[in-house]
Amino acid sequence: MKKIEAIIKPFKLDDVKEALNAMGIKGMTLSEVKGYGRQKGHKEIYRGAEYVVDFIPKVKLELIVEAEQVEAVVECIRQAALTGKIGDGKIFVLPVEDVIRVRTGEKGKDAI
Amino acid sequence: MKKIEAIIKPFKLDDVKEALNAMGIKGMTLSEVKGYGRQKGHKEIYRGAEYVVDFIPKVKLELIVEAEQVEAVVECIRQAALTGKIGDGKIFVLPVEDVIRVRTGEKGKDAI
Amino acid sequence: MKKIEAIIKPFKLDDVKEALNAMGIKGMTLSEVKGYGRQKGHKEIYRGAEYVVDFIPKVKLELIVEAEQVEAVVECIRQAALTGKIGDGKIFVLPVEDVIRVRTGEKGKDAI
Amino acid sequence: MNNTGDTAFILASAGLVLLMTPGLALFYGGMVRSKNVLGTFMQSLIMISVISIEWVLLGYTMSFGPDIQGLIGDLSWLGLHAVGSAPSQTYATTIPQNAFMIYQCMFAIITPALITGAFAERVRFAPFVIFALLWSILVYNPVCHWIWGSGGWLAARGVLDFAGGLVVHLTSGAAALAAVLVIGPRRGFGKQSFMPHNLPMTVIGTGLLWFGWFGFNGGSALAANGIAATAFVSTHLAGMAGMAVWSLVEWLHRGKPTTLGAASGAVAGLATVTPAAGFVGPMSAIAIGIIAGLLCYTAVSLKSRIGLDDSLDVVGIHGVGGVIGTICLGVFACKDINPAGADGLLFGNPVFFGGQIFGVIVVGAYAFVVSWLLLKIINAVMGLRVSAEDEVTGLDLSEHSETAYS
Amino acid sequence: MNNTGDTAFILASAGLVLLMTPGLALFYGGMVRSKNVLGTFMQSLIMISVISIEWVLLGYTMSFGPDIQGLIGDLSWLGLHAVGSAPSQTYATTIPQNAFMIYQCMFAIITPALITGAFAERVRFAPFVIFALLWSILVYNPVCHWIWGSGGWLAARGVLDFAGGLVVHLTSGAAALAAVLVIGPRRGFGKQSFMPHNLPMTVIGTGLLWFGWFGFNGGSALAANGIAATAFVSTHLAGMAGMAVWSLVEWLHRGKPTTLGAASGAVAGLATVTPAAGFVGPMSAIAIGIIAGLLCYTAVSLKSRIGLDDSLDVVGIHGVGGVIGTICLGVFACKDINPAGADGLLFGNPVFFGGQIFGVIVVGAYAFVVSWLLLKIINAVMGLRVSAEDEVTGLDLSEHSETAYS
Amino acid sequence: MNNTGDTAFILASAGLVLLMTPGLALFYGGMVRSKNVLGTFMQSLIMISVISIEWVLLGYTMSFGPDIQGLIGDLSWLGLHAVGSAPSQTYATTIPQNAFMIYQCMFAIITPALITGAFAERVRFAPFVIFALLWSILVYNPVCHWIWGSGGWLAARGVLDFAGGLVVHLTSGAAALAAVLVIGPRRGFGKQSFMPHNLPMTVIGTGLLWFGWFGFNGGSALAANGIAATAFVSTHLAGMAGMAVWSLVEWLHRGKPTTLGAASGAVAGLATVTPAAGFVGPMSAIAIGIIAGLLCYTAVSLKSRIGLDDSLDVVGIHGVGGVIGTICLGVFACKDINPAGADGLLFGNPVFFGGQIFGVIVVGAYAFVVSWLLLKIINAVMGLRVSAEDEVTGLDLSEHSETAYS
Ligand SMILES: Nc1ncnc2c1ncn2[C@@H]1O[C@H](COP(=O)(O)OP(=O)(O)O)[C@@H](O)[C@H]1O
Ligand SMILES: Nc1ncnc2c1ncn2[C@@H]1O[C@H](COP(=O)(O)OP(=O)(O)O)[C@@H](O)[C@H]1O
Ligand SMILES: Nc1ncnc2c1ncn2[C@@H]1O[C@H](COP(=O)(O)OP(=O)(O)O)[C@@H](O)[C@H]1O
Repeated sequence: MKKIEAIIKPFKLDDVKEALNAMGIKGMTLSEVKGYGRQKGHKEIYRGAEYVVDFIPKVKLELIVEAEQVEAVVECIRQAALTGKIGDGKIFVLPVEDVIRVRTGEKGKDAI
Repeated sequence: MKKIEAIIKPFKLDDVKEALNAMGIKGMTLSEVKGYGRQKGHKEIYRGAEYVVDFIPKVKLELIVEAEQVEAVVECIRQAALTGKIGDGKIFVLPVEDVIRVRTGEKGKDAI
Repeated sequence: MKKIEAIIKPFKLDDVKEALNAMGIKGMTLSEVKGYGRQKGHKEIYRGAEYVVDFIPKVKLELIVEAEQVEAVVECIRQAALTGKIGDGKIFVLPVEDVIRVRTGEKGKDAI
Repeated sequence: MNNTGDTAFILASAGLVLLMTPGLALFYGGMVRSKNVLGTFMQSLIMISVISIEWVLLGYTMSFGPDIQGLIGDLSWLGLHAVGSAPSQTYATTIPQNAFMIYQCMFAIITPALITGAFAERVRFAPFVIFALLWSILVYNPVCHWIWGSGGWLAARGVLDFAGGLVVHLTSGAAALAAVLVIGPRRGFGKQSFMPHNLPMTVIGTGLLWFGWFGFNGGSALAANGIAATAFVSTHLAGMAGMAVWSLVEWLHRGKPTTLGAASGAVAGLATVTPAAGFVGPMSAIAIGIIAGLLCYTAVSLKSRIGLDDSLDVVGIHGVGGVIGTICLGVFACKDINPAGADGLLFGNPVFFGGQIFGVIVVGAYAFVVSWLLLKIINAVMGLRVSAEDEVTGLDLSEHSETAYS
Repeated sequence: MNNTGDTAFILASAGLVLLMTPGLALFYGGMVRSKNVLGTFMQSLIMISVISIEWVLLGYTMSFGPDIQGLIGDLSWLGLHAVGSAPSQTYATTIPQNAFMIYQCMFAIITPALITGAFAERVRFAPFVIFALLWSILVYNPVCHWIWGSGGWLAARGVLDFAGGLVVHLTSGAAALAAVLVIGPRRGFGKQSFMPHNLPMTVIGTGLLWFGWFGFNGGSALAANGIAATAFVSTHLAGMAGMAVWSLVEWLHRGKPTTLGAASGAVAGLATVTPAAGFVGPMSAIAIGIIAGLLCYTAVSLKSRIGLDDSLDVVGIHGVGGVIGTICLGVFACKDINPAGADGLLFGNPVFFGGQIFGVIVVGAYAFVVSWLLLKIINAVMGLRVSAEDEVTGLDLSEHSETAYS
Repeated sequence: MNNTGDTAFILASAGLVLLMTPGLALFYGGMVRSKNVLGTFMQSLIMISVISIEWVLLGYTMSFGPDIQGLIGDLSWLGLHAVGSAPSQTYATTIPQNAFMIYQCMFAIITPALITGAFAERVRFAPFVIFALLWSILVYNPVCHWIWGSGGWLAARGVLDFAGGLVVHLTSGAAALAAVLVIGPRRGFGKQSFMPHNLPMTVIGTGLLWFGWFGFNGGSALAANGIAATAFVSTHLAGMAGMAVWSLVEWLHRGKPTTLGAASGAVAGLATVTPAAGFVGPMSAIAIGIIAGLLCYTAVSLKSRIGLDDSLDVVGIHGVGGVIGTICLGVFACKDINPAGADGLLFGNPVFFGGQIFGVIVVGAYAFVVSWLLLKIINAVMGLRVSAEDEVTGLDLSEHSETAYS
């Protein structure tokens, strides 16, 4: 099993969620994060002075999937999250050693 | 060392924290996340129209523990977080290569 | 490639960010988390009663870096986040199997 | 001669009506997404500047200046010429004329602000300001003169509007409908759901609106007398009835009474009783509140069906409220309550009832057509909508370079 | 004959007292957890509908209608029959009677809303509404008549209550105590700590409450005269003294003065001076505020000891405040300040002092017993508490299908 | 004899001015970081206690008591001795003297609260309270007597200040400048940016301030007459003009009009017209608002250059506003508007104009010097600033052991 972490633009969340559902991915966890990278931050004005806020709101998706699904899921997220503009985000793939479902105690694949 | 990520129901946090303390786990990091899975989302009403909000508030616990503790910690969390209802959550175990304590620079076990 | 997760004191964020920039690290993701550990929580008063809030606000930095950079980056973060007081935080190093840039589909090093 | 009690009452009322504009900003601001809350605020707040300046220079004399053919006031009071602290001979003769002038100014301010709920989260600031200014001159001032100006032609035909069912709520509601048609829905409308980002903010706004409405309707008696008390009572009773009914209907229809429903019903009841407040008895006011709750809830529910994105339900609440309130006045008005008023259908006077319906048609049609043309022209000239990207980013950053919360 | 100044003053005061109900919603709402803020709001807001309708139909005549045996008003003013804009011969004879009626209505609204703080975060909406309605009929209206109704038996025995120490604060405080006993603590009470989710919201509420209290106490003079000014001054001074003392005591006791402490002390001072406001001089008002700060802080601190979950301290602040305020009036009242009042213990009149204590006992006992029975019955019939699961989910979602912030 | 209309008006105005203090707390609180919002609130709220007690015991008689050499009031009204509900022979002769006393109390409360914006996010609570108390006694009371006390020497020299340009805004602005110099900037000033944590909160505060300002300026007529109406109108027009101009200038200068800019401009306009409100006509009021928007925007922009951390721009808005407002009064004052006033430069009276400038210099210098000395002494004795660590933690936790949001 692998853990996929995807950092995407917030307004793309619904599309990504739908795309994942379409391919049968029914579980994920997400959190609001701030991103820093190539994408330039936005200007803010405060009483006639200008400031640049360079941490940009992003959404982080975390999903555990079976090894063989990784390719497909990554591509699915990429397609759905794509705008082609700087700041579209990144997808990371990490190894997972075990997964346990709290409710049943099931482990591994069955727990996903 | 391993990283344990547990996604649990928010109101179970106190129980889990106490259970972990009881077994001598003194360090952890948590964050508010939103979960999506088997558990059905809740209905919201907005000016006479109904919407289903399918991202459910969850709490994510992250703890680094020594390899030999993993079993025990996972079970401890599972017991404390258990309600038996859908949505109780998941526990993931990930490999960790190194841990550093900022304050002292200690590495590995000593840094936990 | 490795994933570095650093849990630091919020007011140190700017210093850490600058230090990382200085060494050419241009990408990172951060989130607000709550920490629990050796550092004692703060006292709060509510209508003449006292409570101890033992989850302390922290900032979690996540960066993907190339294997050879890990040492340097970890040290850089440690220096910048250091106050010498309890609660300075921890740095974790995790293995990463792959990284994909959403915008271009680039993989591995090029995607960072 | 100025009467101290009346003067105190109208100045206090003017303050209350001014407070309704920030109140409205909060009421609306709580319902939008957090990326648009400041942009939504600004569309209401800036009316205080834009319309006040228009009012003192031009609007007051257009609305209340010496009558021309029943259509409009002449320009003899341009820039408040001759409008001082001596009482007017025509209006509110027991208080300083400048008190009357500023009290009326507050009505002119909030009316275009009401419209903004219809096109929330997607309109550029600059063209909106221009629209509001022209709309106030071309729609608000004339209609105000027709009904409240001495010699106004609708007033002459016996049309009554105590505190603004036609002048304020129907004009803004009709403009809102035009705006929805011209501007179109928000990106993702129908697909996504746009949930309120801060309902407590909306509740604070509702509280301030209700409080202010006592000045809006009570003050419209233009003196601290029995009529003011009657209007105050009607206002409260219709508001509470609207809140009760909307909550109840939603409870039956959807299984739960909601906070936003209670707030919406209250505003529906308060808006609907506005034209009738000083002309009807307490039981009639309750009836009006009940009707308001029922019909506005229905209107708002239907809206989603026909796929119009009247984002914060200006048509469904203020438009519908203005119409049914004015017609209800034609039914429930009673001379025993206010001799200066009229008897309605219930008291055997179909003529007055007909006149009210006539008023609704004339004002509704006029406001809709002029608003529609104005919006079309401005849209053609400078474009009303923000870019797709800016709409995604939100008005706060794209139009005002600010973030509400950090 | 209606006096314009008095009419303006009472209408403004009625508006201010209405504003206190959303103010209270904010004061309470800020102290609960974010999952219960809307449910907490709704329990206050819906009172505006439920009690207003009850008041105009039944409550006003029960409270102020022609007296029967000193116990209750008869039904001759049912549905506001004969209550118009002419002044009453009995009450507030210089203003329209409907102004007096609506002013009193606002008191009837906020009183049951005060109770809700005691059982915050755990009660179902439907049974609460039924309780509030019956409570208003069986507790508020009679007590109101006994003390403020012409011919009321407690008034006849010389018991004084300027603006509601007994009628508003003690009745709600006693009901709150009954509710705490009948309903029991929140899940996890004692184990978890329930910290306020939004103290700025509580501060906004405090500001609106203080502002509204000027109408609550000042307006109770029922005319814009010297007594109104005296009541206004007492109100402000007791509020500021309560705030000072609570902050100070907390500072000494816990090491820091808190914002919530300042707000709580202010409300304690304002509530406590309510029965005395128009009958005492400024230095007495300060003394009352100091006593309020000391005793309410003590009461609230003790509460936690005896393990009662009076969640937002209604007993400790309004109950205790109502009791000590009424008794303090028995001490500090002075005919030089208000000839229509009485002389208190300090001015050599133990009889009046005794009467005040008698009033406290009678009203406290009556309100507690009837409230307790009502709650027991309603609990048996339909269950007052939400399910364990709903309590965990929070009232906003479980009772109203809404989320406050998103 | 008490006039009911005037009494109603002044009591309502007193309530409005009290409301400005929580309004200010919100206005300031929204601009600080979330870890300091409660600390910022407390610095304003506690003034209600500290200054009210000072005022009734000492301040009122120092300010308005029988004059000594034009410099100060004697102590014959100590502890409100002989200040009852009978009208004063000297001040506001148509209302109860205690109404006048409490109305003036509200001014004394908000003035030191205004200063707190200058040293937001870094000052300890205890030394601040001591500073505010002494400042009120040594700065506010004397200056108040010089200008508003009968026999005050500046008044005798013909200096006019309708509602507090000198007494309120310049004294607090000058004190703010002293505080910035003595206390120094926040940690990280210049390096970090300190963005407002909650702009909607600031907007709510602005709405309440505007609303309250009608009582602040309108009520300063001390009767519900034509002058009150004139002051009310001037207040509104200057506020709206200030808002318009600030927004516009920011739009041109920075590319966007901001919500905070609109709010700041409104407050600038309202503060600047304060000394002139009852003495000038509507077009002059608009001119004053425009000047206010331009100069305050400039002042605030320059500030950042010279690296002074006047955190929430008290100097730039209230200080500058008080100065230019008082001078503008010297230009625009007109006896046709208010016979009790004067003619300004525009109406051919350079003497009066000179007198106003003299007033500005005297009051500005006096307030600055005394404030500077007071701060230096208190700082030496007990230290004004929180520790570096506490500043990082934030005032809410370090000074009040509370968290605003959870
Ligand atoms: N090295 C990194 N480690 C962790 N997160 C990163 C890294 N680089 C970028 N990110 C995340 O990806 C987001 C998008 O990256 P950015 O460089 O702005 O655009 P793009 O991915 O299109 O090149 C950033 O906002 C940040 O959240
Ligand atoms: N494949 C997954 N990857 C990441 N998180 C998941 C995954 N499946 C479930 N989760 C998380 O676990 C939570 C509970 O899962 P759910 O399927 O709702 O109930 P249960 O775990 O009892 O079957 C979800 O809300 C989500 O946060
Ligand atoms: N075993 C752990 N797993 C995950 N996070 C931890 C662990 N121990 C500590 N932390 C995080 O590191 C932060 C600092 O740790 P703490 O023990 O308080 O101080 P120090 O790191 O200086 O010993 C904690 O607040 C928590 O967020």
